[in-house]
Amino acid sequence: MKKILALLLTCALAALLLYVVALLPPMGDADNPTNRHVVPRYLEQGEEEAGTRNIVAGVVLNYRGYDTMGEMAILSAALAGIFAVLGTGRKKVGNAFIDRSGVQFSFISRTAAVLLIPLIMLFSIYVIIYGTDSPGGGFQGGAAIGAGIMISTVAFGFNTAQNRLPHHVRMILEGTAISAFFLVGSAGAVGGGNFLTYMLPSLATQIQATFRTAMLLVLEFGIGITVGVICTSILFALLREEETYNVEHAG
Amino acid sequence: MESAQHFAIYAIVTPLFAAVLVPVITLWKKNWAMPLTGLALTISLILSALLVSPVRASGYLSYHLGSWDPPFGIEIRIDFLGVFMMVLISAVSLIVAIYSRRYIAPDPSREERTFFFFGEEMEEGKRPVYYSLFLVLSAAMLGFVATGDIFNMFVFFELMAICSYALVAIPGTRLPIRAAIKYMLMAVPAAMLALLAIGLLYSVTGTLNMADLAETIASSDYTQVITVSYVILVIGFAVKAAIFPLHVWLPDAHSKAPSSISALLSALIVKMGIFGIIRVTFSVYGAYFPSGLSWVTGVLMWAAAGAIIYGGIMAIRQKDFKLMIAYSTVMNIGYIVLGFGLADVTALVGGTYHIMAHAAAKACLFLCAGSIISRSGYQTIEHLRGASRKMPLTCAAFALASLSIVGIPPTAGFVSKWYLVSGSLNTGNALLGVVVLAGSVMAAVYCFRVVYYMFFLPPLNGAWQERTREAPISMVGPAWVLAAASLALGIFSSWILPPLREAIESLLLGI
Amino acid sequence: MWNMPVDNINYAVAMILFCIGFYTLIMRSNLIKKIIGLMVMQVSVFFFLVSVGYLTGGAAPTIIPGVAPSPMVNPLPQAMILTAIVIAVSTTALFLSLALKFYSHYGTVDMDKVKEDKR
Amino acid sequence: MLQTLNVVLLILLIITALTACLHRNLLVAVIMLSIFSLVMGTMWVMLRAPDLALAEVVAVGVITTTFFVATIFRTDRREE
Repeated sequence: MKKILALLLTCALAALLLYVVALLPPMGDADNPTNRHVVPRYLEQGEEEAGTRNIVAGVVLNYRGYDTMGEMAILSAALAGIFAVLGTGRKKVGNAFIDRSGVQFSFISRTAAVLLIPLIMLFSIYVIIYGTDSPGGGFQGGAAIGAGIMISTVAFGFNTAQNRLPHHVRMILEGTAISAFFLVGSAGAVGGGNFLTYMLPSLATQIQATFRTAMLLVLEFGIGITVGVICTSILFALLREEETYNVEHAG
Repeated sequence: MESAQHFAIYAIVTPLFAAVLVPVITLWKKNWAMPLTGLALTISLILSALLVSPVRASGYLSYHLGSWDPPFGIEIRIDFLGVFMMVLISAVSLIVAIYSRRYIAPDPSREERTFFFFGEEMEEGKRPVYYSLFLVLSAAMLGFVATGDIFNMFVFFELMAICSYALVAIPGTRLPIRAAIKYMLMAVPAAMLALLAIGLLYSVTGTLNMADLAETIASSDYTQVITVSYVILVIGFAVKAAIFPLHVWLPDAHSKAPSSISALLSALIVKMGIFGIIRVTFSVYGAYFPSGLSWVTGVLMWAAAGAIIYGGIMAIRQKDFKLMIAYSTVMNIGYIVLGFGLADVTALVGGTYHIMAHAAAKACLFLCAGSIISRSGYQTIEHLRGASRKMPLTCAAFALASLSIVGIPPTAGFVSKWYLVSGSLNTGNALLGVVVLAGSVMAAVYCFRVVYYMFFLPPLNGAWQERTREAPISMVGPAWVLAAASLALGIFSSWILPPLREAIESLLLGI
Repeated sequence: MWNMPVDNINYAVAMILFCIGFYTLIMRSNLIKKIIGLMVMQVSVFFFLVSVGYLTGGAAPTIIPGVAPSPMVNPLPQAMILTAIVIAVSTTALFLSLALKFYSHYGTVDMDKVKEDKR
Repeated sequence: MLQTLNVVLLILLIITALTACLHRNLLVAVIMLSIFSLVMGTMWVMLRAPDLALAEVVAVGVITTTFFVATIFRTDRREE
């Protein structure tokens, strides 16, 4: 019964969605409303106005920087939520299944980690710094940092990784992005513009562009650090086995 | 008024920044979490309150983030309805934050009994997390009502959603976890539907700014796509708003969460879904509104009537105290949606006023329930007999707020129901007016039963003997403030109703 | 009415993926499976939006100095999706932690195996 | 040529998504989800969205998959 109902619901949804999709303007057509209305300004003046050659980064950080602030708040809130569900894990020593798995004693995994991690870190820092001029940016680079730390966690064991990046250090680093947005935004408001204005009217004209580049870099690094650290913290929280399970089968 | 333009954005980002500071500061100063939360929310409240007069003077307030002109950057656009919601959100959040102080951290020196979260206390490490999430939640709601950009609205919607899932699950025991999972299983797909709708809308208009969208939609050829996107968007918000057939997650989530969070969920978060529907209907799809989408409002109207009847019946049948209040929320959501579904100025004024009336009264009921449950450990209505002998102040606040839920004349609930009934008579739906009145009767049954038990019956055998003490002042005080507010909002309703009516009229006409 | 342009095959596939995810979400009782379905749903919405932003013959929206400007694809949906990906990852991580806690209470991640309990 | 590649990738997307949703072994399903997002990343490179392709592959293909694997190792590996 439930199965049939679910199938019917899905079919109804599929019919509705396919119907509406068939009515959409053809994909990739230059005359679509999407290509005519707002976007031409981004593409034509983006480099000059927003200060980024990568227009996507310009939209993410400059035209729609407020969304990015919300996005970083979501990431922080998700981490806080995971702490709320699984406990904060302030204790120094934790337990994790990867410590018992024997992966970390393997020569291959350690060598691979030692060779890979510097490359991953280099790549991520490159992606962050050149995020405004080439594909990439704070989020991608930060996620790559997180991936690097994950590899080291697997290769060197959970406790080693956790002691290298202790709880309070992560706690401080996690707020970097929001703080950066708050401070950079306030700088805009104080300097005569609006919140998140980078071209401050009160500055001299010749240093405005430099200031904007500096602010964009601060934001990129803030986002990168936050994303990397939060991914690590989430992984640690998911791995840590602190409580003894009292498994009761309720069913 | 040069600096006044920044008030709106700082009302939003101050709690967000404080949310980052709270866990860091509590690494060194354990007791600073609550004062910092209170400070940030007070700043938000003051800034939102200062926005009222400029918004009233100019109709709406527009703030361009990053100094980009609206269709290109994100715009904050606050009309009177928005500033009304901002003041409501920051005030209720502040009151609940003050209540939370002793609710989540009982004072051991006074030998307070702790029956938090159904018998288990919150571990100390989670307290800064609680305040942090609380602040982000307030900031997200403020951002949600203030924004004038539809994708930004989605971002804040998700931010709010993530905080509320986490806060429902914060006790970490069985039932809250299950309630949170049930909540997420419905709300996350709904949010994805909303994103899909925004995508559809974007693909035929090419803009994300609401005012610009309204103009583009009015002249667009893609009528069916726009209608379908409206339906999907409304479904997405309706799950969050727990409108009748989609309310399944609500009773569990609201009754199993910590009581302070239940108060916030019932008073504000479900209202955000309704606010979202109102906002997109009038500010985005305004060109289609009265004629092209009348069947959607018709469906919503009958769903609302269903919610009133179903919520009332289920609330009467409940034995669990908080579950009863949660079903009462299902019913009151029905009233607010009814005001929207009737698509009439009077009814809509009643509906929006009911947002505020219900926020004050329901938050008070949940706070009182939290005080009683945390001090006594009793959760069923049966055990409430004779509660007033030990906790007179809490029970009196509960009784006062019940009056507003039922809609007895001097309270705020009466005003909004009066408008709803006259609105339904205006539009020739006498049956719906009868439903509203029947809802009041059912509310009287379930509320006054509890009040009767509290005040006029002797305690059950052995109950309420040693587990006794009136809740501390920081828990009784907030409940009384809310109870008094629900009375004052009824008495002084003539101060708020005229500007609200103007705002609704300008919404209906299209700004 | 049903003259779907062949170009819109991407949209159709995105919607089919959305429905696959949705069906998994409501039919499977296993929580991890539900989360996988949710992830498929989310990614399919992103796919739809990226396809909306495509421009035939357009280049990636990055200005390369010294190269003559050519038509570029729409950067706005890409910026939106970048935000939405973060949202998807956060939601999934939170959901996984809830599933983990559910397992620690009940010893299973199967929603149907757990009866109602009143505690 | 590009059109053909597009269709092949679309078919791959549907196959991987179906496998991820239907396979009883959760670990296989999760790895399929990872492959799904890799194919999606390739698709997005074809749609001229390299930023997104990078984000999708790193965030969904690597990080979310790691979270899934961490959860699955601590819970049941098979779906009954």
